[in-house]
Amino acid sequence: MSFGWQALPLYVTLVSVVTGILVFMLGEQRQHTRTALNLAGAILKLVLILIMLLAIQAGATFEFRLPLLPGIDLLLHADHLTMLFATLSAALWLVTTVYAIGYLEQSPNRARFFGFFSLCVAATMGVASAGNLFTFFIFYELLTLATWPLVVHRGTPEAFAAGRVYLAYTLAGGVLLLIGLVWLHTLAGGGDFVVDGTLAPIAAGNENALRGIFVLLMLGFGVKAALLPLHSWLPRAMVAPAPVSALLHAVAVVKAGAFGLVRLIQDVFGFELAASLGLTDLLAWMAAATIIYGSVLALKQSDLKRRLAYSTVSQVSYIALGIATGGVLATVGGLVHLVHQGLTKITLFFCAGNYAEAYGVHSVEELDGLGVRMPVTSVCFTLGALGMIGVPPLAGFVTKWYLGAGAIAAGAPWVIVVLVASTLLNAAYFLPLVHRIWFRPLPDTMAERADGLSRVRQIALVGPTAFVAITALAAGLLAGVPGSPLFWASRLVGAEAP
Amino acid sequence: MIGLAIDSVLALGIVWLALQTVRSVSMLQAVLMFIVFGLLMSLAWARLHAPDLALAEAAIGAGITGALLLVTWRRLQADGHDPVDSELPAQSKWLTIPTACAAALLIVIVGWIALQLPAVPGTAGDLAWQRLGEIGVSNPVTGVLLGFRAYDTLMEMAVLLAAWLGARAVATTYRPGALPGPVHVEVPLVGALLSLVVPISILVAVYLLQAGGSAPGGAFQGGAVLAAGGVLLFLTGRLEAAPRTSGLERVGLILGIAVFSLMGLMVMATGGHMLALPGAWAIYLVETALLLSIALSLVLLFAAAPGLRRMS
Amino acid sequence: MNPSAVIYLLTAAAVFGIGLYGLLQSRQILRQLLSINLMGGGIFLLLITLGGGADGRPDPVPQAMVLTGIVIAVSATAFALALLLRWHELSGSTELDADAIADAIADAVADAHDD
Amino acid sequence: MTTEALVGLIFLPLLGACATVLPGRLATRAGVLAGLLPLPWLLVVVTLAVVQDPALFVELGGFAAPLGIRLFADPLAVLMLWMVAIIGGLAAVHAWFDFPPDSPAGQSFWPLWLLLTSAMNALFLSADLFNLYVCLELVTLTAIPLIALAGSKTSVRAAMRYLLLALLASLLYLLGIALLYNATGTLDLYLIRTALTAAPPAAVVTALALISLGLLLKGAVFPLHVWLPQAHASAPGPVSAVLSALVVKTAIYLLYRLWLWSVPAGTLAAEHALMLMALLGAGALLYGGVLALLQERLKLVIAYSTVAQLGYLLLILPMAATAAWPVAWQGGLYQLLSHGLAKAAMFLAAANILHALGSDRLSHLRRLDQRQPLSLFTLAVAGVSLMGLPPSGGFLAKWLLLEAAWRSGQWWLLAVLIAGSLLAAAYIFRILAASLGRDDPTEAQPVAASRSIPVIQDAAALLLALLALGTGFAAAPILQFIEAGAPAAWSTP
Repeated sequence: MSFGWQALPLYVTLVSVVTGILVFMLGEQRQHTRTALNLAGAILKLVLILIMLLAIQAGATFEFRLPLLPGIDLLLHADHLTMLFATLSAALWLVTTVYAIGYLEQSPNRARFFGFFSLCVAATMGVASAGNLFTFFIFYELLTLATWPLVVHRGTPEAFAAGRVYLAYTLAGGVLLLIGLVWLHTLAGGGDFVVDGTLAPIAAGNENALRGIFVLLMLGFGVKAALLPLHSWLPRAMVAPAPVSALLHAVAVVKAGAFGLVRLIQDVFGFELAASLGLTDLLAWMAAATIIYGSVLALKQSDLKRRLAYSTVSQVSYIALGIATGGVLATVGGLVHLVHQGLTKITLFFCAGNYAEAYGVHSVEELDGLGVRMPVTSVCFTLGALGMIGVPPLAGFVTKWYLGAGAIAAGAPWVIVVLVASTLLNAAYFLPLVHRIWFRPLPDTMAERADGLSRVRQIALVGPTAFVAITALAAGLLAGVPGSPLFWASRLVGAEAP
Repeated sequence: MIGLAIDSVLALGIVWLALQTVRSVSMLQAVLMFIVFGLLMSLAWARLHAPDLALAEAAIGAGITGALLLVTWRRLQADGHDPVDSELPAQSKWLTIPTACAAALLIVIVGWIALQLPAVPGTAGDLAWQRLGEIGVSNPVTGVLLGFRAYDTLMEMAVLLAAWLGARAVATTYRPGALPGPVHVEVPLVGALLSLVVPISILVAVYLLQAGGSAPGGAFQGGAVLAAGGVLLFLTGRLEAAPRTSGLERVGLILGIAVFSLMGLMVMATGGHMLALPGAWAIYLVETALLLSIALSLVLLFAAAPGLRRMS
Repeated sequence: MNPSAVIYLLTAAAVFGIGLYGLLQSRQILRQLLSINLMGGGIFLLLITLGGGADGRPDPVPQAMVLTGIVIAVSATAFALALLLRWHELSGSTELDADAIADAIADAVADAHDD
Repeated sequence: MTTEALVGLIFLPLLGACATVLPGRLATRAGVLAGLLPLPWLLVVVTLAVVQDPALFVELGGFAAPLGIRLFADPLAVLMLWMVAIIGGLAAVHAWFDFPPDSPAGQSFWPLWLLLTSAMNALFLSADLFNLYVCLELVTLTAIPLIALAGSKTSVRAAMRYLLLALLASLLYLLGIALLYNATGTLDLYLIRTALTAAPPAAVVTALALISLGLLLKGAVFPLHVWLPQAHASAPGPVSAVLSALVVKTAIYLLYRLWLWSVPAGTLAAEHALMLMALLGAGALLYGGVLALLQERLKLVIAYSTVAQLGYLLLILPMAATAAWPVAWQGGLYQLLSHGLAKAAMFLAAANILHALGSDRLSHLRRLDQRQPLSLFTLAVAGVSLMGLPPSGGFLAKWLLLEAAWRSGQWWLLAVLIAGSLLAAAYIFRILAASLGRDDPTEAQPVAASRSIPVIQDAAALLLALLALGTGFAAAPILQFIEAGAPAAWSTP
């Protein structure tokens, strides 16, 4: 146990915890202090992560280990996967904080909101830097705890109903995970995350036990990753305020689940072992089914946020699909989608929030002609939608390209069919929205209404929206440039995969 | 043969009285039956070669408990009604008799087996007889209570203190000043009787205390007898309830525990064993303190008042 | 085997059983306390009988235990009677109602209104 | 030093209680401080001694067992003593404000509190079955008046019911002791083990059954729990905390001592008895959990949660006959510890809420995050431990229990453990959801503003909750300490 420089992942996590606790202690009234504190926390965290990035480039390693039980440690470390997820969440936290400050202006219970918001990010950080499954589980469950108050934040009966569903799913998932973990622990002890896993030596004779463990863990992670049929909490959780939706969908919750699947295949079982047990095929099929199913359901939604939610259900499974397909290209595709989907989807949710705040727009029909009224938001929305569809050269295209190429390389051409079908469906539920925004006339009722957003809020809301949209755009356009998400994902696989 | 006959009659009497205690419709009758039950039990103790218990049962089991039950009954039926059992639902009545019979049968069977066992060698009781000399008293029961198992006796004093504290706490919670009314009826000759009985009870108590070392008796029996004197004074109005516990009473209540523990701690501090009383003098000293605390606690519990004072 | 011991054994068992019956069948707190004291008496009797009381060389340890038990019984009874008086004062009743759950809910509602 | 420290743990609170009875304004304060403050220091001495020698005996009066009474300290006893010192201590801090030593209420409260502390310490240290009977009675006769101190009709009723059942339980225990003494000639918990093998099985089995029945009744083990919820819910806050965290555990502790120390391993159909108790524990876990979910008052939810959580402590028993026993034992004791801390925190927080809002009905808790933020935070943190979510002591306990159930192949235990945790999550989140609710716009008036309560009372509750959380990180040394004194697993025949 060392509390020095080595323990930086711990401190990065604690920054958000401390921010959260201080925000709770400040109370409701001290708005400016709270804003300053939130921003300071977010910036400090981002800076620390950038320092870690540079240090890792220079060959430094980070590790914090605390024995919890005999043979079980709390282990926080920083490998390349950690950094990919951590950087994404830290950056998006900062942006979302700015957005949330604007979004929640004048609304009640902001101290509570920002407090749990910070704890939620702390849990995400812990998930990112967890060095073994036990630690991962701790932060994964903390994430459940920290997000529940955000889901029920509005305090309406619908919010509490959604909260109940959310808890029922996530706690049940937690139970599956826990059982899987106990099983794994009794079989193999509490091994750390290591590339290609630690289970290969004990696989002989334990195949069915390992399959059972994998399925339990996969389902446990699948709940948060909204894998079919464990997804239905996600659309309901849309009752939460927009920044929460954005964070839940783009960064924290669904990504934690997807990230868990990545860790499970790459660092616990190892792709070879998982594939030889037939487990990757299982995951790939589940992911494929989710992709298609989510897209079809998204098509049917008339509520904008619910349409986006089903889109998330669909899109997050690209990550699982990429990992489960295996091979360098598909893995890169899956990992880079972790970032691409995050950036793109947060853009779309910010836009949806802006529409709702400015004109009370919630359903798809109400988008008619808003492009004139809210040009910046609408441009961002369009970029996000096209990115999701995978129009070249946007981020979504990069993902799909790699996934497709990887599928062929890995001998799984059926994946291409899924990708094409999904792309068509994506287009089918996103393009009509873009069409409505730009090419339908503004209804008369709308034309008479004054601008819905105050000047300050315009900056606080539209600014972050534009920022994430541009970042998403850049991630796609500049995918070949060193430092891009694709660059990192490739390095990750190239440097560490065999 | 005569002994067996006495035992049989005694046993039948005890069982009959126990039945009456639970079966009497009148609660007053039940309480009275219980008191007589206690007296017969005390005879049974005598027959079972347990004279210490006979004294304790008569003084405490029948005497003080009986007085407490009677005075409570009196206070409960302030509206003139003897509390009577209301009818139980038939269902639970069905279960009670078999349960009770099964319990009794169980005890008979186990007891029967136990009685037929050969004596276990080296029991705590055998050792107590053998090592009685180390304590400095010749009554083995006193030896166990103040010597070998002195710790039990000390904790038992704590139980008595707790009972008084608990009774005071529930009686006076948030209603300071509410005191039970006098329950006595002044009858001619009571004064003369009292002037005889009270000194006698003190004498008996002192006798029991000092006899406890070698003969039946001891602090508990003596304390109960002394308490009986106090109860009489209260019943006849010589003492009345006071709204506060006086300083002297407070000291008296804890005297037994305090002297006993401090003596034990002192022995330990001077290199001995905790609670190993250094000789007979120490036993008598501790017993005197215990006696005073027991008597005072019991009288105060009887009076159901925080304290007592002379009738003004 | 000493016949007196058998007699007292049977007595002890009977008294315990009668006490248990009284405790279970009565709803009067006072009677329940009497019954508990009866049960205690039965146990004390058993302890002394098994401790060789009928044989002339009694074991002093059970005697000391019973003496302690008698004092504890009177203490517990005294406190229970004080509590009973308090209960009577608060509720006007000398029994714990069979339908205590319904009552407890009523109490809870009343408390909430008091507040 | 060790002997003095052990004796001091019992006698300091006892003499402190005496001092609080004495006249004089300072006597009560002095008695409380002298009776409680030194306990942790004495415990440090005892703990260090037990680390050296995990089975410490002290012969009182210098008489060896079976003649005399021994005190016995091992890791289990020390763990319980620490709980008394910490939970009892923090609850006393909380009580200092509701029962100021100078007030009439304080005059009633503190002597009983100190006697209760002394009685629990004595109970956890005693090695003598009859002495344990006296200790049990002392615990009962101090705990029950403390419940009645709340003064309400409900509390007096609950106290009366508790008293009658506790007296019955004591008698069953005493009857068992009488039989055991007759069969073995000894009352020493640790000497009796060898004597029991030679004794007639019928008498011993009956005795063990009677003692266990009495203890199950005192320990409010399902279905003998009926007295507990009202008693724990209607008592004053600090009393509720100590009742749920410590007092009911005394009976469970004695069950452990009896079955795992006194009964020779694997004899006397003990496996069946342990399995039966585990089934009762499972029943408690499920029944208590469901009932907790149905309650409308915060303190009743917490009290039913105690009924449920006690179940875990019995669930470990059948694993004594399996290879998973060391893990099960650690899990059981960790549950004992973390539940005690979390439950005491919740009861103190509930008391604060009751004080501040004048009600603890769940429907009155809305907007609690603004009215009593610290209390809500305490409830949430303690709740996390209670549900067994990480990071908390409760989580580690449940992890160990799950691992033990898995290793021993007792799949039904696994299912019960999971169901218990999910039920706990359901009733805890129900409280939290009620606390975050908004004012109902259809209701005529919004909920009343809260009265302020001393910050120390909030802090005492919070500290306990944080300790429950903290045990989630301090398991390694504690488990190592516990391991040294674990009762040996039964070698399976």
